[in-house]
Amino acid sequence: MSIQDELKSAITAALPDVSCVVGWGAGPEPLRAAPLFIRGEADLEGFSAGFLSVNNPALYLPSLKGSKVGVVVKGCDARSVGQLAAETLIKREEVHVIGYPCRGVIDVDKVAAKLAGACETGEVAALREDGDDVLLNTPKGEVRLAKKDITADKCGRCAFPNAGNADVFVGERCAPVVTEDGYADIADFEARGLDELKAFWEQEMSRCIRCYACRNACPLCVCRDQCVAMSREPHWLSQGDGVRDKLFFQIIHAVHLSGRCTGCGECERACPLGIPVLKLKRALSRRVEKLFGYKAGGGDTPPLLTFLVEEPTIKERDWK
Amino acid sequence: MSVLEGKELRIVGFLCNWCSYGGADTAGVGRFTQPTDLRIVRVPCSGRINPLFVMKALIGGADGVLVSGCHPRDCHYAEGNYYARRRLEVLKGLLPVLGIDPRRFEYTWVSASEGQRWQHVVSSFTAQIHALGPAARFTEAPEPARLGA
Amino acid sequence: MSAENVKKFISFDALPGFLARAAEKNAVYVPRREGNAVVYRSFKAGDEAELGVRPTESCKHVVFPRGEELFSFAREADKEEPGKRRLVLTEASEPGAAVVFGALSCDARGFLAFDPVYNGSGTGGTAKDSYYLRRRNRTLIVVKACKNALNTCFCNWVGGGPASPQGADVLAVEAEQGLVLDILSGEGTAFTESLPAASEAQLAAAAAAVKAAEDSLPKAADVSAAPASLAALFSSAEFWNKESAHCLYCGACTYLCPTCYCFNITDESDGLTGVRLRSWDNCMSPLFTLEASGHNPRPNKADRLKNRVGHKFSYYPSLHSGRFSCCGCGRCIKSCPSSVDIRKIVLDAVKEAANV
Amino acid sequence: MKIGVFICHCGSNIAGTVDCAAVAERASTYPDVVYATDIMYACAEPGQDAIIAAIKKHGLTGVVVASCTPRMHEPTFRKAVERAGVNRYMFEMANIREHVSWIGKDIEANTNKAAELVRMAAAKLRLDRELKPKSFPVTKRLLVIGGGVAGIQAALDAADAGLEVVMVEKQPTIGGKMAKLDKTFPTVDCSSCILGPRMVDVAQHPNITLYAYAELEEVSGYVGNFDVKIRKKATYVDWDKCTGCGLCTEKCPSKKSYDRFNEGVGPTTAIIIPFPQAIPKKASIEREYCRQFNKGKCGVCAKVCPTGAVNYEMQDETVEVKVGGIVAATGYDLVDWKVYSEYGGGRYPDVVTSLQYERMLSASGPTGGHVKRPSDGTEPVNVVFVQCVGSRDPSIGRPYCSGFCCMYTAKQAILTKDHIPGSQSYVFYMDIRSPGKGYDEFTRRVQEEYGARYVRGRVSMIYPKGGKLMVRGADTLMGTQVEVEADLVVLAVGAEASANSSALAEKLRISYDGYGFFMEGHPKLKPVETNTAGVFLAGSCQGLKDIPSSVAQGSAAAAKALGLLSRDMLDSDPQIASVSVNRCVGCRKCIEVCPFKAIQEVDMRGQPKAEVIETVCQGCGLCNATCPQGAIQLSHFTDNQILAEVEALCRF
Repeated sequence: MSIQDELKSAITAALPDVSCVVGWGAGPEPLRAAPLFIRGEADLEGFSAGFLSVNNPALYLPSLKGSKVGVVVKGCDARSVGQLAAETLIKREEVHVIGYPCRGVIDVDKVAAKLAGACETGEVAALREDGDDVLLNTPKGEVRLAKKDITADKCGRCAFPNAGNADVFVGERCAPVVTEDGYADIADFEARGLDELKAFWEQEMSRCIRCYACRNACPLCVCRDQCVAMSREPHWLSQGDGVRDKLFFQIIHAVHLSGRCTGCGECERACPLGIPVLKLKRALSRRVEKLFGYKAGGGDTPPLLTFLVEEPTIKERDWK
Repeated sequence: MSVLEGKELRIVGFLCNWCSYGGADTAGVGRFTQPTDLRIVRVPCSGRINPLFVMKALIGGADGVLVSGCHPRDCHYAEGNYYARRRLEVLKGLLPVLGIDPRRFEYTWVSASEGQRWQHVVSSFTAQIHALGPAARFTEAPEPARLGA
Repeated sequence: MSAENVKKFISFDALPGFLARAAEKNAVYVPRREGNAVVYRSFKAGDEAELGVRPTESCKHVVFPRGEELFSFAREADKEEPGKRRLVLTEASEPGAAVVFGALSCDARGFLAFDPVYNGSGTGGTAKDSYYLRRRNRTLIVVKACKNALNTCFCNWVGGGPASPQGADVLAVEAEQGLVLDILSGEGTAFTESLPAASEAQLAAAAAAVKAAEDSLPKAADVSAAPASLAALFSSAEFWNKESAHCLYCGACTYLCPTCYCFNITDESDGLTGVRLRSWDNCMSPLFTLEASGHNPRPNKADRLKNRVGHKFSYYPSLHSGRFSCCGCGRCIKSCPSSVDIRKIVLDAVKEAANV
Repeated sequence: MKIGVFICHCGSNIAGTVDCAAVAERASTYPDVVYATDIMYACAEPGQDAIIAAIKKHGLTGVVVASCTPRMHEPTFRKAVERAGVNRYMFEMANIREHVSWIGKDIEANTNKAAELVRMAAAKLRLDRELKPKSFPVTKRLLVIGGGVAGIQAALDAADAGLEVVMVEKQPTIGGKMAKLDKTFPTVDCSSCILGPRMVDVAQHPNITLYAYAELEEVSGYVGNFDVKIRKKATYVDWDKCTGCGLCTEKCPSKKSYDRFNEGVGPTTAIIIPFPQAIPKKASIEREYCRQFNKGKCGVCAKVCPTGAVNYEMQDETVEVKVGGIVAATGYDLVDWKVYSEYGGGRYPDVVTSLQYERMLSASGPTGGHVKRPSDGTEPVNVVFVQCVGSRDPSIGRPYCSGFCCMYTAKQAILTKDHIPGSQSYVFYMDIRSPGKGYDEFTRRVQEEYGARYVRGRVSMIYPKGGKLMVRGADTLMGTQVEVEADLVVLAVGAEASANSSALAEKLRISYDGYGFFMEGHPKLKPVETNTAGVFLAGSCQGLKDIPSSVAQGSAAAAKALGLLSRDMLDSDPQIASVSVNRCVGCRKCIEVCPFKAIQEVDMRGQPKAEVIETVCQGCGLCNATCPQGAIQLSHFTDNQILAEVEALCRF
């Protein structure tokens, strides 16, 4: 049986006990899938998991709290499920987790870069997977691209490709791409220097339209309707279009996620203007990992909700 | 409000009421001379300090931010400073990636009896900020100057 | 064809110089590539306009800024009577003239959905939004016709097309290493005065390009039943829950939409001075209909998505002579992080209503 | 809102380096400020009256006073505005004295800084809301930690006034250091004759429950309602059965135990009653010396005990008590003088501490009141007293004066002469510190009547020579080196905060200084209060003091506690957290971090929500900083208020 079929059987098996299973189905264009809510076997028809399964279905779990639901997850999605459960934002026993080995997902922006000059991604009429490659039907003819060249950055540093906490796991577990996330990207980014980074964020954030897709795509942003980004009480942000306020929202998001972010990258993927907002969160994750050895998603208490009387890793300045 | 041109830089302090604010009082009672730049926001406990207050000050134009609370084990509220320590220590990781010099933010512990320590902390932090000079302000222009232009 | 309607031509080589000259007089906005996005930026000499890849955002912010200062205010103390405060209001400075060069046809048509709301025609002339109108009247739009359709395009469903002249001052069609410019307004005439007339060959190439673009669009679906269908499904929670299940109710769709015109007004003040700010609002936001009591008549995303689709394809047309408040640009589909497809919702609604 | 601003000159304390009129003028332009003036002494009666008059005249709804630290006069001004009908929380202070005028002399900078601090205060005040305290019931019971003379005084005063008192003493007997003293200065009257009856009063008082040989394990709760856990250490003797007959101590074969009460002057048994007047007069086994525990066999005490009270299986026991207030009276310990190798570092048996000497002088002590050299039991002739051993010595981190050593040394010199008429005392001193009623006269008497020879200078070395001790030091008045041949050397060892005082402070959530002494609420105005409501201080735990001062503080602490616990209900501080139920998403993060368990989850129409237990919340604001959406806000220190202060400074 193919993984797809095995997953379908696993979903079918789960359906009687759950109100729905969240997975992926056909999207509005060939390069994009859409989250799929499977409520009955009829919905299974469009189901597919694989290279296009970019959305993190854990996003929907807190809003489905209160009834048992199923969810098909990639390794990174499973980390989100783990973190939500660790924070009691979902009840783990209310979620039936179906895992499968994930070998990476597409980054449409990378496809766009590959196709630049030839056509836009929106002109791709069909996508077909062929082993390690994909074949794209474009107005300029068929284009073959290696998957590794168009796979999301997060997949290149994936240490958890197999949902570790799955109730049902389908297929052969695959080897992690790396064993440790070295945060080399953040080190390189920081190496650009303070002046350049400040200018970088001014430039990037000036594109922000304050749509909050970053926030709403984040599975761990559970304040949602009550987010301080729009509230007046407390009044952290003006509603203006200035770079400072827009950047400050990203700071809020990053600080609220410090010690919680699993690095699923949905914030950055969701941004319609392509602002690399994950960088801020990764900078904090790197620090949290260094200080507390904590990788979000493993199920332990988030490090900022607890403490040690003696912090062996915190070297305080002695002001001598 | 603008700083005293040429003399001062904008330095914001967040101090817990019980220890560090008291320590600053003790320093005052002892007439321990200090630089004039620092403006103190009094909060009940260092645990009250949302790291975002620090960021708000830095993004809003502060040249330096200093947080001070009770020494670990001596929090008036038993545990507030333990949480503060973790949160503020983590926050330091965010500054460089934003293009803010991490030396513009420090946190420390000063007890109500440590007037002299407070004088020392304020003097050295202020000197540190003056050595860094005024912080570059984040623009409010809708279209910032382009990179590489 | 009258003399004024002579089509002009500008080669791509001459374009930067032409735009630079225009930018000396007006603010000129052109699509520019930034990172993975294409956004409208004010043109500066030496810039390269991105006229190939379609802009990620619409150009509506040129006329309808994301955050517009309406006026500023200050409370000034009286020297004689220190306890007294004088409230001093200062109107925001008048915007200058602006040119959008390289807008999509859909973007220009988007303003046609704004106009009846803000110019008073939709209300019998009683409510005119001077802040909108003063920018609208001073903004010249040069549309660059699309060469082909994207997967997400459906302008032909709602009365548009890749080279629709509606709402444009100038319509530019790519031909022969340049642009053939169809002048559609007096302002457009003035703007293109310095340019030579297009040659017959250029005109023929342009016409062929328009034909090819139009042919690249799949046949339009019939959405004439949408207004009634959506009205019929107003109370169908099941339908809207299903359609909105994967929606994550951010504002990307509405903020990228050329026709979404809703705004919020806030005072941003430090107590002494401040500004009254008009900023974009969007009906997908939970705050959009939140009442002061805490009650929200649209408490969940299904209600809000219903409003967004219903407004565009039912309520708005019922108020504004049948025109959909949608220009079919497809940005809401293309940029939706969770792949919500408004076309599917409208068609599902038509189908569902027919079954009811 | 109508804000009035008052800039206090504090005489010249502020006005000397701040242009107060200029600050007032700038303040008059601030948001909502309708009245601003400078004022000579805001806290004095005319100043308060002026504030009240201005409130009435200008219809002020909020007041900013820029003066000294709010830790000093915030309550004063709050009362003042309340007298004028303004809610006491519609008030803010700008600290322009301790934080401005006293720390710099640059008038331009100070004036500008003062004006900005006023701006911050006004910005915060604009967002203040009227707050009303809630009442909660009080547990009318007082915990006294430490059974020395200060604790005894506090306990008796409180108990006599009708309050229930729980006393916890870590030793098997109360009495503290005073019980070890033979006589007291300057009257040279018998220490145990003064203290003994007071100890008995403690034992017999119907309102006092005594837990001796017990320690404070944990304190939770808050003023009026502390929950205290006391650990009763195992004594291996059932005190309900023990009659204090002392038979066990006579028969105990383990006779070489360290005698804690007698400071190791002579050995004692493993099962002990510390001294004849001990309260409670009960036996306890010092496990480390007991053969039953060390060798697994003996059992003599159990066999001889007529009531069968000995129980080798006894375990520590925890008692939980609810109290309304706490007096800490944990006293002091002696500095470890053995760091001074020049004094032998403990190698010379005839170098003793003042407290050991006190035990030798005591008729109930191990030597029966006979002064004998520990080395050979002979009576000394030349006795040398060395003062300031471990006091006024920055090199060992004890730069302070212990305060009472000059006086007790004089007393011991007098007693030496009384005990051994043929003796000669020498006293090496740095300065004689003898302020106090009859004190200086006392130090004169010891020299003039008792012939003690006072040498002003430090001792540089003590070394043995032929059964004697050579004491070498400087006589700075004569400018010469002196060397005295001593039979016995008594070190006036300085005192320090008692061991583990910092750990206790942490349990009580009170502050302590760098030496471990507990911090009083205010050095002048709150000498026995702490910054933690309901916790008071008595005796040397707050700073070293002699008996009269300790007793006075004990009474003062009792008076403060009585004042607090005389009320049936207390007003809670309304500066506490509250939850906006609309905005709470029930994520439980606040519940997780609250140090006081003051937040609980409640169900609101099927939705989990946080709820603050108002009387338990202490107002730290940790929850506020934790809640990502700011649904829980600390009144008077809300996000918006702190943001307003920040933005008053950082908005350009």
